[in-house]
Amino acid sequence: MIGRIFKEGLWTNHPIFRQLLGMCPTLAVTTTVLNGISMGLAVIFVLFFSSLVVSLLRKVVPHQVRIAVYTIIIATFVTIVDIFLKANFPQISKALGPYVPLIIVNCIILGRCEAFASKNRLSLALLDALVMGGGFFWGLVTLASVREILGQGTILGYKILPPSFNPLIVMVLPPGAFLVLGTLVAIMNRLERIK
Amino acid sequence: MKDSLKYNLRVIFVLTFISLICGFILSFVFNSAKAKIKENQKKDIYRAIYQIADDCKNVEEKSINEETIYWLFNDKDELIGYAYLSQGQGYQGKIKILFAVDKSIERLLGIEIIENVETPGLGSRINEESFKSQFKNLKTNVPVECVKFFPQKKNQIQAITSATISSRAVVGILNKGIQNLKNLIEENDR
Amino acid sequence: MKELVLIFISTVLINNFVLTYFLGICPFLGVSGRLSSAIGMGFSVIFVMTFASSIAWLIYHLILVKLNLVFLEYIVFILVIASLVQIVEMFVRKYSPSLYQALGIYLPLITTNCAILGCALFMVARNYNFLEAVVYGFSAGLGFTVVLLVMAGIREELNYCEVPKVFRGAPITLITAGLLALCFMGFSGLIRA
Amino acid sequence: MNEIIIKGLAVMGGLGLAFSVTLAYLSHRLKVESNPLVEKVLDILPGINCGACGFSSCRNFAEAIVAERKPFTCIPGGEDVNRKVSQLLGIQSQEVKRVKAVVHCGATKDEKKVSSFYVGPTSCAFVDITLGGLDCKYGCIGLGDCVSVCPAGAISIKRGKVVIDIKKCIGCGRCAKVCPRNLFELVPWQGESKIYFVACNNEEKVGYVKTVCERGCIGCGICVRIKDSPFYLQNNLSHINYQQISNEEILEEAKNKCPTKCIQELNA
Repeated sequence: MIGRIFKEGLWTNHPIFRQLLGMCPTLAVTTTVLNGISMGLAVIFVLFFSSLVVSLLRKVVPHQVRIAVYTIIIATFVTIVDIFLKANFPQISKALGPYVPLIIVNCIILGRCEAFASKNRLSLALLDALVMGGGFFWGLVTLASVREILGQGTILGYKILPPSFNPLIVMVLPPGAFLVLGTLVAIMNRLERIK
Repeated sequence: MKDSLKYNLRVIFVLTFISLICGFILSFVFNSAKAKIKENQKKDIYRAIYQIADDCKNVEEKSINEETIYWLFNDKDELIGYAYLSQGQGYQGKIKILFAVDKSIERLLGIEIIENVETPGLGSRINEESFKSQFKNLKTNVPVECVKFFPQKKNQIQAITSATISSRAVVGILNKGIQNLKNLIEENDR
Repeated sequence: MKELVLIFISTVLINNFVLTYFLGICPFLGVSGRLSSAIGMGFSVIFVMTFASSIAWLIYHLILVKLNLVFLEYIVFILVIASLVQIVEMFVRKYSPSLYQALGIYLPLITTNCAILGCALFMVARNYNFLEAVVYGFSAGLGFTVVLLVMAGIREELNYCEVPKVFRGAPITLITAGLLALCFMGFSGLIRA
Repeated sequence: MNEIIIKGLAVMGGLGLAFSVTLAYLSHRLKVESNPLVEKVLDILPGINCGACGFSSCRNFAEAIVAERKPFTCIPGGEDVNRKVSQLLGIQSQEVKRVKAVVHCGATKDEKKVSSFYVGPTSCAFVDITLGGLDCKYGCIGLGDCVSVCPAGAISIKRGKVVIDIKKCIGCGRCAKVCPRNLFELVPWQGESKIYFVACNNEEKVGYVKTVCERGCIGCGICVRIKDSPFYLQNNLSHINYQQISNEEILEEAKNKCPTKCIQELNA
């Protein structure tokens, strides 16, 4: 069971490349690697704690309002992250800007709460949250690295490509996000087929 | 029928209770972080002010009509100008600009970008010195203009290549801010 | 009036929610497979977005700002949206069963549509007044619908194309969306700031 | 307790209460009187909306049978579902014939001859009207229109040949509706482990058949001449009368005797 959770979360059922969940932060904040890392960490945090609470509350919440209750819980943790970033890491908070609140409607979190945390016992739900968050994290970092290297010739702000390299501006613009993600998903498909 | 009433009561109870708890936690967290957030924002603004006006040694805050204006003083405690935070819509989101003018509000001392979420590598280059320094010593009696190539008039600046929208937004926010500041100072003097 | 028209055009075409802000991508990828379901989803979104944006405006300005509780905005907005969607669903089901048949399955999906929350938050961040907020909500929904329909049309044709195997399904959809986003960037010169 | 916490509590509590009360009240007021019977019937039905019953969804079907109380058939559900629903509604249970789909073309892509290549939309319907892609004008084009409509995921294409998984097939007949060459037939099935079928649909004479396919039925009649054979010839093509099958061995024999090996079997 535990092995399966790891394999699914990090590869076969990868939240970004396989399930195509949580697209809006994925595409929007991956213009630079730093943004990708911070968004990934924020998502792991929120996912972990909302899974915790949802798993504890799973028998109490009436069916009819469960989505409302879950989103409220998620929103609370997101606001905490937001306040925390504003107070302690103002630079990151500025960069992530309006996308922090959108973690609330990140389908991964609601999806995992609904599909896994609300049906499984606490320890498994927490593990699943961490692994799914980890999968999301490496997806974000990969996407962000490709876009930053091709779009600006830098990684984490350090120049790594020679100055003669002419940055592909489109990569940091919205269309680039779609194109890179599409190609990455195709590469994942290809790797799957080799196996 | 009784069952459905009971169910409804449970719906009401759970939803209210959870909102209450969440409300409490959030208020608590916010309350404890409030001071720090304020301090951070203040630090940002002060750093920008000292960068723009290097002979400024002392800053006083004053609010007029619920808007904050920063009065800048030099080491002899003479008023050298004002700074003001203006914000507006950029290409992707909010841009916040801090600018300073001399005490007669005729000359711009400079601008600093406090906050922006423009595209990295393009719009975010409004944060670069080469763009910001163009605003130094511009006259404020006519609105600043933004042109794509080779500024010729005194009140023109050159936009960043392939980020015309962000550059224009900065200029627009600046002009609006100068107008605001003039009105506020006038009101204060009266 | 000029302001309203500007908001309308810029929200529908220039700052399209899906293609420039990446909001509402999940339903955009999910239901753009067939034109008929795209129409249903699109209209539900317009409907809910207009409502949500106006009610969120009222609550934000009449309660949160007055009491200095702006930091509660996320949680309040999400509460508004979740409840609103459920209320709308119940109303539609009661008073227009045929509309319910058409929209029914899409309504619950909307709660998790980030475009709605994004719309409420942007509307607040831009200091719109009430009328502007309503127009903004409506045009954001319309922009979403327009892109969704265009995409669904393309994807229906795409079914009959020879796509390399690894690109079938999601990848080709994403790349199509990328090209669509490039096209929509052409609109960005439409309004001079 | 300071001011912000109290205000925050009041606002959140107030809003939560307001919305939940509204929700609860409206859900009470706006309750749609749906017939509980329909829900019960819907629970029993397979819920795959296959459309074999002639209704667009299982819900429509359930509403119709609850309203009319007439005997009905739900093919994918089989006897079990039909008996349960009939009992629930107190109507005469009708005997359900369980059917499975077979394809009357069993040639792989190496066996089918192709003299003109087809380039264009990947859909059997298109190929059928352009006459390209396949020399045999009766045979399976193999682009999988049937695969995409199958609600049970029972159809796959292996080496250009349609393969049906009997275990998965629910007998809804969607594949038969979509196939432009009418290659599918729904044949009765009572739980046998094997279903035999003639894997050819070519009604031309032997000369033509031989030029387009190695696997085609040439109408030789060997299968028909076996004693008690359920096979019969029509338009140079062998068919099986599934009502007359007396014993599986005859079918096995016919399969082995067929010179072009176009009598094939599906294993359950």
